[in-house]
Amino acid sequence: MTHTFFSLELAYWQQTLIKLLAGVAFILALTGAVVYLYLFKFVSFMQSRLGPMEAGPYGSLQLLAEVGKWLQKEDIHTENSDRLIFGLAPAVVMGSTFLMFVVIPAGPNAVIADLPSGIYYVLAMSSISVIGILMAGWASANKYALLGGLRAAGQLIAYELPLVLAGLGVVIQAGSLNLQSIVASQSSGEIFGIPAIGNPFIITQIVGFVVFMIAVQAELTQTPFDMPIAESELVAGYQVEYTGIRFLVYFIAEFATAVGFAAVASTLFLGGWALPESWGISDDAMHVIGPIVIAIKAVLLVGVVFWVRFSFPRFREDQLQRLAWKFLIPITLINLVVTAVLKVVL
Amino acid sequence: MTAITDRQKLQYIAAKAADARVNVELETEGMILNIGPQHPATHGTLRIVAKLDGEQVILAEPMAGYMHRGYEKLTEVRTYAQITTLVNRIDWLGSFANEVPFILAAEQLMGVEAPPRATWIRTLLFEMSRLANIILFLGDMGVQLGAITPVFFAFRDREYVLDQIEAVTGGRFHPNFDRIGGLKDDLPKGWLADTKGVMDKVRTFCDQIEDLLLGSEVFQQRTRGIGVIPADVATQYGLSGANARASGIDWDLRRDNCIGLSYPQLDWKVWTHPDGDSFARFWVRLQEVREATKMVDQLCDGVPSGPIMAKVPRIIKVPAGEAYISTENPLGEMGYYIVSKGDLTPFRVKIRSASFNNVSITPWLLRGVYVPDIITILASLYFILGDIDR
Amino acid sequence: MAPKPKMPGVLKGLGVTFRTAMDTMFPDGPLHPPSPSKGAATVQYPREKETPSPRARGVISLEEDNCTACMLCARECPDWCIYIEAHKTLAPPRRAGGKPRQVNALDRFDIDYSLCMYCGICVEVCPFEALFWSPEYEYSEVRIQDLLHDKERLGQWMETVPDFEAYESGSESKVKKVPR
Amino acid sequence: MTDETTTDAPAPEETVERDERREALLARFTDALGDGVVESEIQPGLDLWIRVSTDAWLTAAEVARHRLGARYFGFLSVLDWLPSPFGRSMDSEVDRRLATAAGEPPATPNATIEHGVAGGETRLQAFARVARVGEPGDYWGVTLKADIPDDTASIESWVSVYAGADWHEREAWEMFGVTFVGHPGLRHMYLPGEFEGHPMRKDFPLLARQVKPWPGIVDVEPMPVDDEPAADGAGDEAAGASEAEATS
Repeated sequence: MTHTFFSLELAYWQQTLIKLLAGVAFILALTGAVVYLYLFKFVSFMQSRLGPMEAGPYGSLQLLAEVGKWLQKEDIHTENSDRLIFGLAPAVVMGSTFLMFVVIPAGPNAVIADLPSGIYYVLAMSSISVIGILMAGWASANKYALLGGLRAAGQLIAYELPLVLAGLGVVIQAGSLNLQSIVASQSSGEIFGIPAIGNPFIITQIVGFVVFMIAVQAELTQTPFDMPIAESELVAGYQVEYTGIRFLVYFIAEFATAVGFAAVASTLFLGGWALPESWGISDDAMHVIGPIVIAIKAVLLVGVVFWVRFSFPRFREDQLQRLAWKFLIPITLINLVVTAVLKVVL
Repeated sequence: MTAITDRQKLQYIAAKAADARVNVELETEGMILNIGPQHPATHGTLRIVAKLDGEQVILAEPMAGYMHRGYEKLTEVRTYAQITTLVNRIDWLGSFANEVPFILAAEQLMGVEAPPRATWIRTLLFEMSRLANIILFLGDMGVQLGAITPVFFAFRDREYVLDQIEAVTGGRFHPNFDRIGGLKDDLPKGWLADTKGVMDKVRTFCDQIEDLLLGSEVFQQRTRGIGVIPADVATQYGLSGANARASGIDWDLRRDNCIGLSYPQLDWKVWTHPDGDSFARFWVRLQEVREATKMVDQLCDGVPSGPIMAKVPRIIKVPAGEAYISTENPLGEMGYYIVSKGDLTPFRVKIRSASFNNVSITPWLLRGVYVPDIITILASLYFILGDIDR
Repeated sequence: MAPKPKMPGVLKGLGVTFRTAMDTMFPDGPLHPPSPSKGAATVQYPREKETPSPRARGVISLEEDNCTACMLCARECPDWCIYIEAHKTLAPPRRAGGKPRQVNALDRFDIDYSLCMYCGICVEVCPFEALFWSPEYEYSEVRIQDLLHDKERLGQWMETVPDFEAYESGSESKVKKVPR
Repeated sequence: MTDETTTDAPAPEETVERDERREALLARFTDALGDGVVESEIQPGLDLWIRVSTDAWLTAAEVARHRLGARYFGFLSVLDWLPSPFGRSMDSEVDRRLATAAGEPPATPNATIEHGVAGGETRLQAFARVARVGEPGDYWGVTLKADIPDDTASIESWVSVYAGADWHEREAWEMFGVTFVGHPGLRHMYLPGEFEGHPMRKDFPLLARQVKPWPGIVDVEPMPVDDEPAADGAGDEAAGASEAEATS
């Protein structure tokens, strides 16, 4: 179906190309903003210091400076490392990050591919990064990296389950896997007849939301779950041997995944790009406001992730496994049962 | 302060037994992991050779010696004034506290008595260097466990204490301010009032650390029941300071054997904890910092007037004899055994440093712990490399 | 034993970091505009500089005409980093018609700051008050040989030596004077 | 002051200051060890030294720990009583050449061994400090000494009584060459594996000062042309200071 886009006749592949480029630009811009806002500024204020102030006004070009620094760094392969896998690992991790954004909607039709099984696809894509991390840990022929990689494997797989189960609660309540319909059902619903703020699933699925955020914290290997990159033990975990552009890819992947998960969380629990219908904002206005709304919600959620990251020590790996299997999964299962029963009853 | 329940202990042993069984079936052969000498968790250059079975430590052996400067050999060719500069580089965080026992031992040999004002200010600076040392530990324990923010709070508030020490002695880290018979100089005008202001800042810091670390469940998960040292083993290895008090040993040299300092005239409390685990060591040190701020407040109020230096000849020849004086340094008991033969330079100085004994327990303590617990236990023992290697 | 996250402990930690962030961003209360540079505890070094305390041991300065080349500082220095060479000359007599005095004139007085450990024994042991501490600290060099300050350089530091400050009440030591 | 004060006749000081606590302690040691206690010294109100015979060294530890309750292990090390052959205050080779050039008599090292408190016969002596901790108000510490025979240079190891002595004995073995019989594994504590020699022995030179002339010795040259007797040496007024060569 040809689609008129500013009255331009565009073939299907041209549309997807534009959407892809717009998507990548949107992700990188959002990631850059998040890194500057939180990793450089908000964290420094939490530690009563100013953060980078030299590059650009108030250190705004610091990320540019760091990217430039990493690009011109030498790309070192350790002596007996497995060159091919060592080189490919960052690509796999980066791939899983960008594949996640394919299905996240940022406007009525601003989604790269509106798959019917939207949320199932997103959670599947996010678990590919485990393979990348394992490849990095094994291939860099370094004891610390091996330990880091194995810890990451154990942790990420353990926290896939709560992530999926928490998302499932939303699916039951929205009645569909497709992200657009989840967004629609949140903006059109109302709570006890008051349509003022629509029906964001964060209210009814509060347990799911908290477990989802904890699982996201673990998926991003952030403190208190940053055993794979435990600075005080494994120095830099599986990233120990990476320098130059490969380390840059890891850096971008890490923060892009943070933005990705935050966008998914805001779509599932905070109503995604839509504002409640009762506010009566016309549909074509949403084409423009949509991306801004989801950007704000994602940035806020990433803020929570960083706030938690810089306030807690880290769990030992057997403790975080116990937390996942014995605590988070039972809670999400109970949540599912309750949601299902309520869904049927109401 | 709930002691570790027996159920927790049984659970810990059961978990260990289960892991051991699994390993036996898998016959996974161990891996030697070198932690250090360049490693963020060791305060300086300590290398730990750990034989691992999976994530569990079978045997961990610290290798010291990367920072060995041969102090005891050097002191045999240095005059007493030069040794004072050498000696405050052993425990470089609480550096004034190193000079005090050495000078007290020399004064005991010479039969010289420092005037009351000098003794009082010596105690005041002793407690200030304790603050400078242990505040950094409170922050550092957090960073060893992964929380990055406490260490920034620690460095921020420790700067105020160091500024006060610099205002008096001229050196932030290496004051070189203690002399046989008294102190090199007197307090500058307005110093006491500023110090009381700094003490309030340190108290707010303690409250922040208590909320941020001590209260957080993640911290308690990582430290309760980890690295338990029973009182008997602690005394056998000669653990001293907060490490001993955390295992329930009610012993503090400032109260039990106070020579040449003015602690008996202050009212303060010795804090102990029954558990003997990493959490207890952190908790005892946190209370000790609060206690030190109260002591400094009392010290600031009652400074006696009088001379700062007793009558001492310019070229000091300590009469022949032997003396051993040890004081309650921030890291533990630090003592100097001076043997003098009436020369300009001592004949032999045995430096008993706290961290040497505190770390000598690690081979016994680190058997069968997980890799992250090595870092927790080492952080909670709180040693300084210069103290181990001398 | 599943870890029961008792909320208060965990949330109190978050509260502390958030409050610190707010204190840094809005040092003088939420109503006023945010000014983090005032709230932060750090100093932007090249532009703003912290003044060290007057007693800080930054660099040693030499009052040349007080020095009689008695070598005491060179002997007492633990690091052996003071090099002195002097020769004897006849100085004019104090009182008219008196015998010319025999005095040591300094040829060379170098302190090697790459070896010096700033212990202050030389300043303390000098019987003629020729050496003084100055809190200056910005004299780092590209080449390590330039850290060997000669007589003129040490003389230049003399103006940066602050006057000795008064003592706390109750002290009996008298305030020394810096020969200007 | 190496006066031999034995317990029954305290040294005839004017004020006979008696330190009952330490004397009671000493009495318990002597009746526990019998003739093991060779010599002892009490500094009233300050400290207590006890020298035991070489073979009573381990039993002294057991007595101190189990019988007298001194559960706290302070430290253990070795004293080398040989005066340093490098002169009284270790002036380096270079200085000695300059000193002889400048006409000063070279310092003659006296080779006689004088022991410190509580005497001794041999050159090397093991000394350790244990203390009783944990009971507020009843803290005491004692320094135990024992001679190490010159020929075998070995003594019993305390590891069986105080596990903490392990590292101390490894350091003493490495620094003084004293082998501790019964020690689980005497190996280097600080020095690299292939280091030979025992650095803390007095006859081991401190090389740091051999290579650099001591700036204090570089003196003021005499007046180029004059007849007065040039003030010798450093030409400084405190004769004591120059002779004392407050050294390296």
